[in-house]
Amino acid sequence: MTRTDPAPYRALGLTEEEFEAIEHRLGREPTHTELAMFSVMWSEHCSYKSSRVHLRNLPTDGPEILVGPGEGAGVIEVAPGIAVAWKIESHNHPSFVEPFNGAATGIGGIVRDILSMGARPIALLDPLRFGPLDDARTRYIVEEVVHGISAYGNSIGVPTVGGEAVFEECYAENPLVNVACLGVIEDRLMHGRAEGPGNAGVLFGSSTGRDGIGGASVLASAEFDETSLEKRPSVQVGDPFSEKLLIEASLELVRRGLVVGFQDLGAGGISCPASEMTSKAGTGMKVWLDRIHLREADMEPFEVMISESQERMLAVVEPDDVEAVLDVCAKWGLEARVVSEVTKSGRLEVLKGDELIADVPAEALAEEGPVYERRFERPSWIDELQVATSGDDPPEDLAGAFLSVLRSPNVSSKRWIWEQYDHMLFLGTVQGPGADAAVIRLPKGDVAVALTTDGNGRYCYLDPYEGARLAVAEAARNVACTGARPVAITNCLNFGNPEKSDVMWQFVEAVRGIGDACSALGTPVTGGNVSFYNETKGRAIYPTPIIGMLGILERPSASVGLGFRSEGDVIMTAGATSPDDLGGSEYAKVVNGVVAGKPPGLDLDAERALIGFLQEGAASGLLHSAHDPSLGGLVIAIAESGLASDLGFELEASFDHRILFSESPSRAVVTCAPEREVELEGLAERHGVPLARTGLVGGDRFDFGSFSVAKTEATDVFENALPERLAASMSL
Amino acid sequence: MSARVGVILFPGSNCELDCRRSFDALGAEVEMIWHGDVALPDVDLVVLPGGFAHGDYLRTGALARFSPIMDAVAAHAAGGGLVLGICNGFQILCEAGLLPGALKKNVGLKFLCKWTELRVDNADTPFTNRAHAGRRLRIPINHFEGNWYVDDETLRSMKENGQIVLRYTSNPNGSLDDAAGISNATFNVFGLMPHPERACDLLLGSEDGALILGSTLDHVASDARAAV
Amino acid sequence: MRYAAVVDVMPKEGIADPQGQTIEKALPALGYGGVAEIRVGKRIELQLEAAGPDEARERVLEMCERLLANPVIEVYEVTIR
Amino acid sequence: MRYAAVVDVMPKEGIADPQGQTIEKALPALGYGGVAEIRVGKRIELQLEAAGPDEARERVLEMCERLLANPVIEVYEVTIR
Ligand SMILES: Nc1ncnc2c1ncn2[C@@H]1O[C@H](COP(=O)(O)OP(=O)(O)O)[C@@H](O)[C@H]1O
Ligand SMILES: [Mg+2]
Repeated sequence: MTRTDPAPYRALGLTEEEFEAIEHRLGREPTHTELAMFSVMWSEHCSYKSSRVHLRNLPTDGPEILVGPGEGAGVIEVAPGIAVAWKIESHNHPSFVEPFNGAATGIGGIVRDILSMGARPIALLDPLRFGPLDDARTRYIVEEVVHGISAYGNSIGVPTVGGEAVFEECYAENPLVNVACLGVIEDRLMHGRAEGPGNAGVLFGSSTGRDGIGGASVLASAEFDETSLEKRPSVQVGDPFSEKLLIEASLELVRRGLVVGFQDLGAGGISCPASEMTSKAGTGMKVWLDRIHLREADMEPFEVMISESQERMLAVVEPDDVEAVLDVCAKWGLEARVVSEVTKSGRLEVLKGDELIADVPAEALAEEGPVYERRFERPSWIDELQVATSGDDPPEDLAGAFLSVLRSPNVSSKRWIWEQYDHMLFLGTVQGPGADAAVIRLPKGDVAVALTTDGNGRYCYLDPYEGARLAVAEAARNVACTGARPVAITNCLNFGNPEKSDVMWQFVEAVRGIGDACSALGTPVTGGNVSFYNETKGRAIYPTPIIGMLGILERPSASVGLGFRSEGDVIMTAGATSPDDLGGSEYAKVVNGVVAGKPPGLDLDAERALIGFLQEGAASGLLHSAHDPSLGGLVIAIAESGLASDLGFELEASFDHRILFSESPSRAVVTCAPEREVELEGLAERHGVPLARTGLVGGDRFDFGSFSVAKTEATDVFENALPERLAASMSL
Repeated sequence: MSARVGVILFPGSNCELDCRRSFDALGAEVEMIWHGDVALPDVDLVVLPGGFAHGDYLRTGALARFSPIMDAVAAHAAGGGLVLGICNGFQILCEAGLLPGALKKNVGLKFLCKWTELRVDNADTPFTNRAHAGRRLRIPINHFEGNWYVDDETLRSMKENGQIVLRYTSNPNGSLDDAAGISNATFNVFGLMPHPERACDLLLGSEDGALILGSTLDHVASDARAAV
Repeated sequence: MRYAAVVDVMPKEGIADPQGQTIEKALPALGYGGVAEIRVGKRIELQLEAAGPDEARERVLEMCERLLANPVIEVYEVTIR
Repeated sequence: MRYAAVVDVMPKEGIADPQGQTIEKALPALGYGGVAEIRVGKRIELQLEAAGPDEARERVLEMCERLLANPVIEVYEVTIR
């Protein structure tokens, strides 16, 4: 093979230098099987080659953190002896190609990550980004993604308790499907390590087919032309029933102490756990290909090694326990076979019959992937963008502007989505979708966690550093609105092509922003996921870091909701509103069609103060409701509090549009009983939070002082906006 | 003596722990039963919980009704024992022929997880005796196939007998006669799509489900008294 | 001998078919007028061992009765090849 | 003219069919041995107005592409009567 040939490594996504590095490491040319394994393990997705140098700077330590980044999921101790696993993943590209199965298998993947820690998955959140709904293909994608999440998540018995849905032009041909999952450690924390030479590797779950082989199929044909890519199905079909059995069988194995360690099979197929588990433990592994249970008879060895067939796990088991492990799998109706053995060699050896078809150092696959310090540069267009008008011109009429923003699918109710999700299983959903953060009472102990995902692509487009800080702050605030204490984050970084210096700059800035905000708020990063190459036809999405925040609420019964509680309660606004915070706002986009200027300014000290105020306000029982203004500003936040409990209100002063629609962070609309107003003022003062009396709950109108609408009209707009826009679409 | 409740665990069930927890809280003695067993332990009430037995593949309940335990469940019912099917459990009971009718896809062709309001139209059953006729209950649903159907003639006789025990006040799924919960002719087998076990705690939104679950326990207790 | 069987399971006449109705309602908006009476059912293909085609049909019919179809709401048809 | 059309939609070769596999695994326990390669798909029946059978087929094929089937993971066959 000469270098000028259409080389397979290129079609596999490896560069000339990477290929040479592999040759150098092995001291010979790699076999086809080895090349396939390297190509997946050294891919951006598995090796984090463009992001690693930057992610290193994130804060990862905290008193509650039991496991930080680097394992299947972060693990957080929420109360003595009670630990949870928390992680987010992306499944963007597969969800564009085949939205139903792409989204479904996205759920499957994150759930197995949680499971691999020995945790029972108990909650999902699904931050989603789509194009505008006036496009039929987009409506189809929305329907199918939501249906896929619903079909898979409901069936495996993991409730989906929150998420986001944002519609913006830049996602039209590049939707984002991120999924976060929470699990509770049931018996003991597991680590994905292949300890103990002589131990058996048991592969259990679904059979292995050609799923997800995609680009690597070039290896199967002599010529590497376009059509070879078509030959193999790369679409993965989810099987929620197998996943459910996998959950139950895995947890039974952990409970009975039958496994030394296990890891799920995701991207990279069996090559991934086989190399990662051994390299972490300093061991090696021999894999007998012929023992792997195949769905299709004529699979090539390399296909078996990198197949991404879903719903599979690899467990390392002591020889004496093998029988018991196989029995547990049989009881749950799962195929299980001993396919490998842990060795001392430090190598991953793959045998087909007696033939050694791959023999590589496990570390070379798992740890020694390339690390790139990609060039990044602040693009000049960002300066032009930031000085442009932010779109804060006044509206023709305020009531009309309010209704337009309320009708925007970014703001309007997402009930159409979340009613399709089981969000109540496990009797823990104290607050579910529709709340600022989901509040989930854990099955063990009387303690709850608050969970939210937040990210604002527009802010990050205007300023990735500020946008990322704003996302962390909003996530923390959403958690605090329920009364919980923000404790840790997981994050999913969705960006364009990192080989472009402006995209890389956005990435570097966003990571720096997340790090700074997390340090200031005391919420370390427990892990996450990077999704690059979110581009279609050379156009990148807005930089979209999604923050998954977890908070702890010691008394679930003290949780505070966003809905007003009783007529006569006093509405107060905590935090300061700046009339200059309309850059990148929903108002600027919806009313004036502008996305420009600078995003709202953020003071993290003010944010911390507000969080402290909200927590204490909830714990003391002073707060009857709390809700933070985000998209759409104060008007929308107050309206949402009324909509959530079907109560009207009357504001006591008139404000202009720049105050009403400003998206200043670090604010909350709160209510308390009229006789406790002074007490609440005292609390705010102690925390150094400005608090202004804003109005009263009651009546059948949403009366904003300068304008008013009937409660029924607002309800109609809020509830029907999304279903009406989707109504034109339809699928089987 | 407290009532003994057996909750059957099918592969793919997912509400079994919630059922256990809610019955536990009401003072019942709860036991899990594996679908592959052929005999029932000594229980007063058999519960078929919600979930997706066998993935709901082919049809909801189509494979589960062949589980080895189902013969024993049928025998238990034939002997007058109480059987409660919730959601997927209701679907399995219909497939097994222990309850009349079948459950089709919701008219909106969407999975629906939401709170519903139910009306008790027959309070004189082992599953509703803690309520009074006309009582409204707030209990959530969580299903794709809850659109109950039965032929006209059967429906007529069921209505006459009072076998349409619970009705939705606002039909969410197209179910015939707004039926949310139905009973067999002898009132010892009861199936409903809403999840009473999810409505036994005010912190989660309602305690009305305890009326349904609690009724079975009262019935068992009064049976026991009668037997003494 | 090995036979291939096709089982067509359709909703019973007279029983509302939510899937069919929903498609029917959606079609005009997509530019397909004049379409009516849409019914959505299942098609199951399988292979089985049997002594002859009659036995094969016999066995598949029995599987339909007990498992592949629900006689309360569905009808079925078996083709053996 | 009014035509009756039947559309058979099946999972593509090589694409996993969890439903078929699950049923296949369950069958022996139900007393049906010797059954293999079960695939579960959809059958859609409909009536439509068209000038002739070719036009009818044309239109149904187009509906399959856009609505009735998912060409990424399914194949379909149209019969006009
Ligand atoms: N895709 C989704 N899945 C589940 N819940 C969702 C989804 N999108 C939005 N929600 C829920 O709707 C509510 C409003 O969402 P959002 O406007 O993003 O809230 P916030 O502005 O407080 O971050 C939240 O409770 C959220 O969990
Ligand atoms: Mg919020």
